Amino acid sequence: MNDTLNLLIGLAMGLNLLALGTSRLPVLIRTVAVQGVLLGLLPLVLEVHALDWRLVLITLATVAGKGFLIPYMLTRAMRAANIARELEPFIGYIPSLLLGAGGTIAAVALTRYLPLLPEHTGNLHVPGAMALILTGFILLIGRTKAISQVCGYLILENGIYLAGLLLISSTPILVEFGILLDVTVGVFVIGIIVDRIQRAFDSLDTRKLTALHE
Amino acid sequence: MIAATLTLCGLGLILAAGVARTMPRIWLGLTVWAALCGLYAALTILLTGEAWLWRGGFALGGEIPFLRLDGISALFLVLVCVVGGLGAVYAHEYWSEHHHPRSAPRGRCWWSLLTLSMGLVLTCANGLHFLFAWEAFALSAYFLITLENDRVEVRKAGWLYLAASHAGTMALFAFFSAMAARTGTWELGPVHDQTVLAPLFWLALAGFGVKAGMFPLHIWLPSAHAGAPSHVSAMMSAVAIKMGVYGIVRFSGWMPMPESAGWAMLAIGCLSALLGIAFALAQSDIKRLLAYCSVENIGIILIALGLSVLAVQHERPEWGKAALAGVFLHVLNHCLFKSLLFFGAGSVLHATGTRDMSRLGGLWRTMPWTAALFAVGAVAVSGLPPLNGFVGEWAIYQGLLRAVAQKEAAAGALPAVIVLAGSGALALAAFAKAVGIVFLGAPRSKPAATASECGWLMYVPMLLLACVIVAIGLLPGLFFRPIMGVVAVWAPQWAAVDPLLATRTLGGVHTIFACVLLAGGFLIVRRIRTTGTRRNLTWDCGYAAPSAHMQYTSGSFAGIARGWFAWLLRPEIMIRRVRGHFPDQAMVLERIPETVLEKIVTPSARVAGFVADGAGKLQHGRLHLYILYVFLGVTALGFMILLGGV
Amino acid sequence: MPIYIDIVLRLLLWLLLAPLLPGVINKVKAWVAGRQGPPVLQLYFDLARLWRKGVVLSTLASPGFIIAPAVAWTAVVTAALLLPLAGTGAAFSFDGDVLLLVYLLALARFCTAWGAMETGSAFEGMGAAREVSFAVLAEIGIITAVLTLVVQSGSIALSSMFEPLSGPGAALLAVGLFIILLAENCRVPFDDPNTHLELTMIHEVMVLDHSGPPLAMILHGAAVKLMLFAVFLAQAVLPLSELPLLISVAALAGSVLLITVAVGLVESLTARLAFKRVPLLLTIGFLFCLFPLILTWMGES
Amino acid sequence: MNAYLLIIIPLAGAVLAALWPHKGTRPLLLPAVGLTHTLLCLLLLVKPPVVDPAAWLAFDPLARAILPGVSLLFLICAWYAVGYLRLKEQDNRVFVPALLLVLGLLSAGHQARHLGILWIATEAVTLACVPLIHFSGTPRSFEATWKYLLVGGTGIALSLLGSICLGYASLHGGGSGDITFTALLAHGPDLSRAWVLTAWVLLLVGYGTKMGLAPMHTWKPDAYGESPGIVGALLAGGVTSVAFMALLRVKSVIHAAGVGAVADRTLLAIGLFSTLIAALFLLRTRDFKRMLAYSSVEHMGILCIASSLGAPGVWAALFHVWSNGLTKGALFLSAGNLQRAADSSSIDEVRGMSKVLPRSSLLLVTGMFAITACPPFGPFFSELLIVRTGLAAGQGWAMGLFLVCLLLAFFGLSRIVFAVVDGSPRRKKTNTSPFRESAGLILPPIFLLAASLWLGLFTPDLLKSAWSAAVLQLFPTP
Repeated sequence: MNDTLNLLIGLAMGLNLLALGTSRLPVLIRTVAVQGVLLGLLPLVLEVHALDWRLVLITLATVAGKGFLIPYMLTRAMRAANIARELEPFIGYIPSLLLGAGGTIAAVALTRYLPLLPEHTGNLHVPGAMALILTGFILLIGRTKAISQVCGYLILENGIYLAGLLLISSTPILVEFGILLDVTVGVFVIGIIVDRIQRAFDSLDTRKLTALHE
Repeated sequence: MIAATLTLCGLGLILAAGVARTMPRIWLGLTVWAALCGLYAALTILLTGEAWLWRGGFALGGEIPFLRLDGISALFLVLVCVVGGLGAVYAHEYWSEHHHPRSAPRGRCWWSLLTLSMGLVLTCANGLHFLFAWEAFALSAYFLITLENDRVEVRKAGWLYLAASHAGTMALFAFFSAMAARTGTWELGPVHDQTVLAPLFWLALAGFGVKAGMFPLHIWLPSAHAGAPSHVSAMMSAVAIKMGVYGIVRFSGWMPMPESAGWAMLAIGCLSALLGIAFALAQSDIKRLLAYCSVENIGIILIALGLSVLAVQHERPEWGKAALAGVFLHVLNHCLFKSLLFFGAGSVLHATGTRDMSRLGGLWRTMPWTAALFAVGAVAVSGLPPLNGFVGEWAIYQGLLRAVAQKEAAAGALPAVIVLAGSGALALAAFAKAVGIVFLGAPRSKPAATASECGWLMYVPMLLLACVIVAIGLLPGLFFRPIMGVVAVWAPQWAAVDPLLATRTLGGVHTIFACVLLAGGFLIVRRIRTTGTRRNLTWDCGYAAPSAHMQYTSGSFAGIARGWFAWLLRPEIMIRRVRGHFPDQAMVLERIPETVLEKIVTPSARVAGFVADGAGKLQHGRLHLYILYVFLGVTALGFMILLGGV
Repeated sequence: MPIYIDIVLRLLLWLLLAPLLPGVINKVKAWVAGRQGPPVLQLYFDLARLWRKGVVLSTLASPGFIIAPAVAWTAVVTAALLLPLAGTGAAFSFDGDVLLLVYLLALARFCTAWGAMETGSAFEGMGAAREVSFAVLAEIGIITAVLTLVVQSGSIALSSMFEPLSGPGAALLAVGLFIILLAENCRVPFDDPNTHLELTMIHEVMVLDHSGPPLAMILHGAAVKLMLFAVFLAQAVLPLSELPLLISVAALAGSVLLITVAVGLVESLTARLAFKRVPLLLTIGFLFCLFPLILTWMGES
Repeated sequence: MNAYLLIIIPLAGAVLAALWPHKGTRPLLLPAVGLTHTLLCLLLLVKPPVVDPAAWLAFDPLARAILPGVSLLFLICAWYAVGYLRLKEQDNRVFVPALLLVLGLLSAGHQARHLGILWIATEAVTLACVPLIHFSGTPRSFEATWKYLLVGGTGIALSLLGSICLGYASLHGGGSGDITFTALLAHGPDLSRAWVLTAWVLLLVGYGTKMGLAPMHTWKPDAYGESPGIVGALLAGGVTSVAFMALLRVKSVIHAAGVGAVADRTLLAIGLFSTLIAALFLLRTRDFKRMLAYSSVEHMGILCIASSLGAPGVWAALFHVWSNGLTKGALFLSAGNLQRAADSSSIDEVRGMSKVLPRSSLLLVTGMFAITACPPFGPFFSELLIVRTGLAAGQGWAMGLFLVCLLLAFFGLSRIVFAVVDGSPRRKKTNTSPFRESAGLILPPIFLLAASLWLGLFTPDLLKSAWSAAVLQLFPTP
């Protein structure tokens, strides 16, 4: 049982709802950034008794990557494509919110089936992770602007990162770094492609990207 | 000795395939030489009656090659060699470099490969290698059928053949792997004791039945046989479909049979025989007619085979052996007269450029050789004495009648006899029509009037075939001895029993008949010499100006019988009637669809197409739904595990 | 008696007696019509004359036009030789000879059709088409009758096959075979041997263009065929084989004569059937042969 | 050490290629590196090194069973690439290094014995493929890349989640959190079932996305259709095999945890589903490169079906990885030739290629027959072995459905291939320069087909033993 931890996770889950509800891309991006920072701080809270340099490193990397680097790139892309709103999404905002809320509840309910280690019992790790992942999926599926989809992907990654914290005490640093690196590079590449698409189609509306089909 | 000749045969064919593109003459020589070697080996086996086995010292695809040439395979090998050789000679003129510069070289190459692969199908006694040979055979046949692949209908026919054949192959995949899984080895041989294998026979029947062209599975056969070059049609119709028969015969001899197998084969046989010949009678394309007639003959063979299987279950060698002898003899006979007929049709096509009977007629004047030889083939295929066709059917009838006389297998035998009689009469009608419309009367079109006889390379093969046909007719006893040897291979437990087929007497009667015929013919010809003849217009009930268009056409000739089978044939007839006092030209167009294909298979294929279209809509190009699929994948698998109960 | 003498005697018997039958039929018809009618031996005179006459060939006809009648005639005569005559047995007899008989008749049919197609005449093509088509039904009927006999006797050789059935079976079979006899020999109600010119002809129209010796062979062959069917019918239904030799032969002759008269009567009392009805009547004939088959099967087993 | 060499050499090659000044000669690095890599692989194949069970990266039996085949495929593709890039005017400063990068990461992925490393390698391969796919730089290719990236990314994210779950499951049995497969196998029985099953679902979907199993296959036709032939060959023969390898390794853990039956059931289900879906798509598609993609989906399904049939099935699956990889490679390369000659890949526009490019057409037809299990090529043997194993395992109905799917797939493939090859060619647009079948573009596919043939007819005992060893590693207690 760790209240600060649960508080942070709870905040992150609240941000989900904001992300689901908003139609303005800047808000969406900022939400994701804040969520990234929050989660980035978690390790410190988690392992507060055994604070060592590697934790600090990871924290810094995460916060830098998720909190500043990626949002900056996305904002740039958004500006380049000069779009500020997600119009006619595939799944509307109210339904998204409902889905998200329902998903979160279902997540909490489902986690009862998954046995937790003593040190994690009572923590919101697993429900939080599930909620984030669900939110990510809803955004990926429900939005049509490339940027919103990238944000959805980021929230998905956040959820996985949260789940990954279950292992933070046991997995070696190298792996953590590798994973972090991959995620960052991955998002970089996505950013680049978004940029290219923006140039090729001078729009970031993925509904235009349906030339390839049967 | 056998090993040597067979090796020579194989080498000859491989070499032939090698030189086929560049040196037609050498190719011809090699192919004929190989055919002779193979024939020698096969005949030796048939006459001595002992099998030839050979095991390789190396592994091919993880299995030791195992070749077996016993009576049954030797008999079929005879077919392969005969048509393989004669067809090569025939093709040398029929599909010559000069007429078909692009496809002739390919054709020669595939011909050698086809012959080779069929030989391998017959000799391979290892399931894996059998499948090799089987596929090689199917593919080379495909490439032969599509020699003229610039023509759309040929491509269509070829693809249909390929698809059907592959469907059969899939059944054989299942069959052989199941055998291997149950017996633990790929090697093939008698497995009567393992009754658990019995159900597998249905797979074999389906798989081989497609190739054999038994009734519901024959859909590929007409178009493929009609569209292919005639020497290929001959090979397909006379030999290739016999590979399917070989498979069925082989495994019905080796495997424990399901209870109902015999009945099923009888039923399918009756169906094929009757409906096949009904379709044949209705055709106006001479090669399609011949193709459907093959369906009928396969039916006859299946009837007899089914009866033999029943005989095994009843332990009744006295009729089983008669029927079985009929099976093998009819396999041989059908090969002979069907290749003869296709060669004949080929030279007609060669001379007139059309296969449509209603544009032919009166060809005997310009093509006497072809006409006479085709007539021999027609008499033989209608199962009329004194030719070989009758001898074979006679043996089959005896099997059936004896079963009836002993009041056994009645439910099968009685209808089978009646069906045989009916299909025999229909076959007579069909071939009376074919000969009458194509070769007799007055030419119905200009090409028919100005046709010219084919060269000796084309009619000598026909002549040889005709000689064998007559020989079997007049000396059945001579040919029955080896056939009985083959029967003994299929059912060794019957070796002791003598079915007492009165073949010698039959041969005697045939000979007497032939002599009387010659005498009578001579007599009447001399008589007419003395009395003198006058030539005049056909009297035609006094009509002054008979013209070629007043003749009966193939459609009208078949009209009555086609009416009886209209429920199946569903002829599509388009008529422009005569109107007014000075009517412009009237016409009747009729088309006989391949009912099973166009009324059953195509619609179901369309349904499959709809399903595929539906599936295709899933690939709509909208990314967020693709991601939804991923999500659904997770949920579905999750549910599967939850419901799986762990 | 050595075999060849036997054969020659039978041959003479068939060849010489056969032409009587059409004569008898015509006589009967004449009597019924109250005419005097042609002499019974008329066909003999016709044959003789035709044999002396020259031949007129269609310009389209091939040599086959002359050969075909010869083949047909030979086939019919050979078939006749296979048929046992009451107690005296047959010239040759072996298992399955009955099939040879049936198929020899088929061969004859093929040749007649061939001859018809030679001339390229619309009429004769029509006749050939009808002949071969209706023959399908007739042949099914014959084979069914044969099956009945096989079941009855348990033998598949003609010489030992004729063990007539009892009562109803025999009657049914007799009717069936008689119908087939009429059809196969182109008598009324299937066909009318007196005219050649009507569009409803079947057999007669096929021989329009024949003349001279070939025509003679056709006519004689037809007579032999008629007699063949009569003999077959008689032996199939009457218990002749039990009787002593001479009586049985006499009985056979008598019954053949009777059948011929019956044909004559039918011919003079009934009109020719509407063409469309022909298959129907043939099917009825087939059924008449089928019932006894079923009867015997049930009765025996 | 050698294990690391297999990874380092290509990576070094990649760096070198990136720095290489001259466009014309840069492609030559590909065969050079490929050759060294292949030789090294063969060396290791013949003399398998002793594997330290705790190692994170090692040339263990499983890697030994597959990696040489991938390396061979890469070598031949590299050979083809030389001739291919010579005809291209685009700059290859990114393309060549990316190819080498892919090779290095593939080697890493095949040799990874650690859950995390495995994931890292796979993800890295995914990213390294991106520049390859949009090499042609058309809008269509960007669309394909975008879809590849997001669908693949989602999948890979799920597999990360799965790995985490598996790791967490290992913590339950008092595990130290050591997530090398050796350790996981070691205390398999103590793993927490619930977490293991969750992990299995997520990993199956995640790595299944990389393999291209239906319904996660959607990126495949786009990516294969828009990328050059070589890339298609490498994706279909190499990248998918890494994902399949990952599934095998995970599956062994699941078995050790005692829920193998469930895993097999799911594998069989998703395998059959993929085969069926692919067959249906094949009946419909009108583009011969997308056709290859669907055929690849079908064969991934076959791999799943096979590996759900227990140890002998896995053996057959390893066999099929080889035969499918080589044959599919030949198909992709020859199809690439046709596509460039006709500058289209739709059967509505491409006809009568047998008159334009006789050799490539012949290769395409032969390859088509080879991939549809016509003897005596490799796939025939592997698929027949699968059917036999399935029937022996009593999966009669599954095998029946499987054969039906094969049949439908054959209909589709033969329909398209013959439509492309037969008939009379269309007028070519004048501006395109006539395409020559140079030896460099014809020999590689011939070589691949020959390899597939040889694999089928004379499967070397060395490979057989390698596969058996791999099966033994996966199922220590048969």
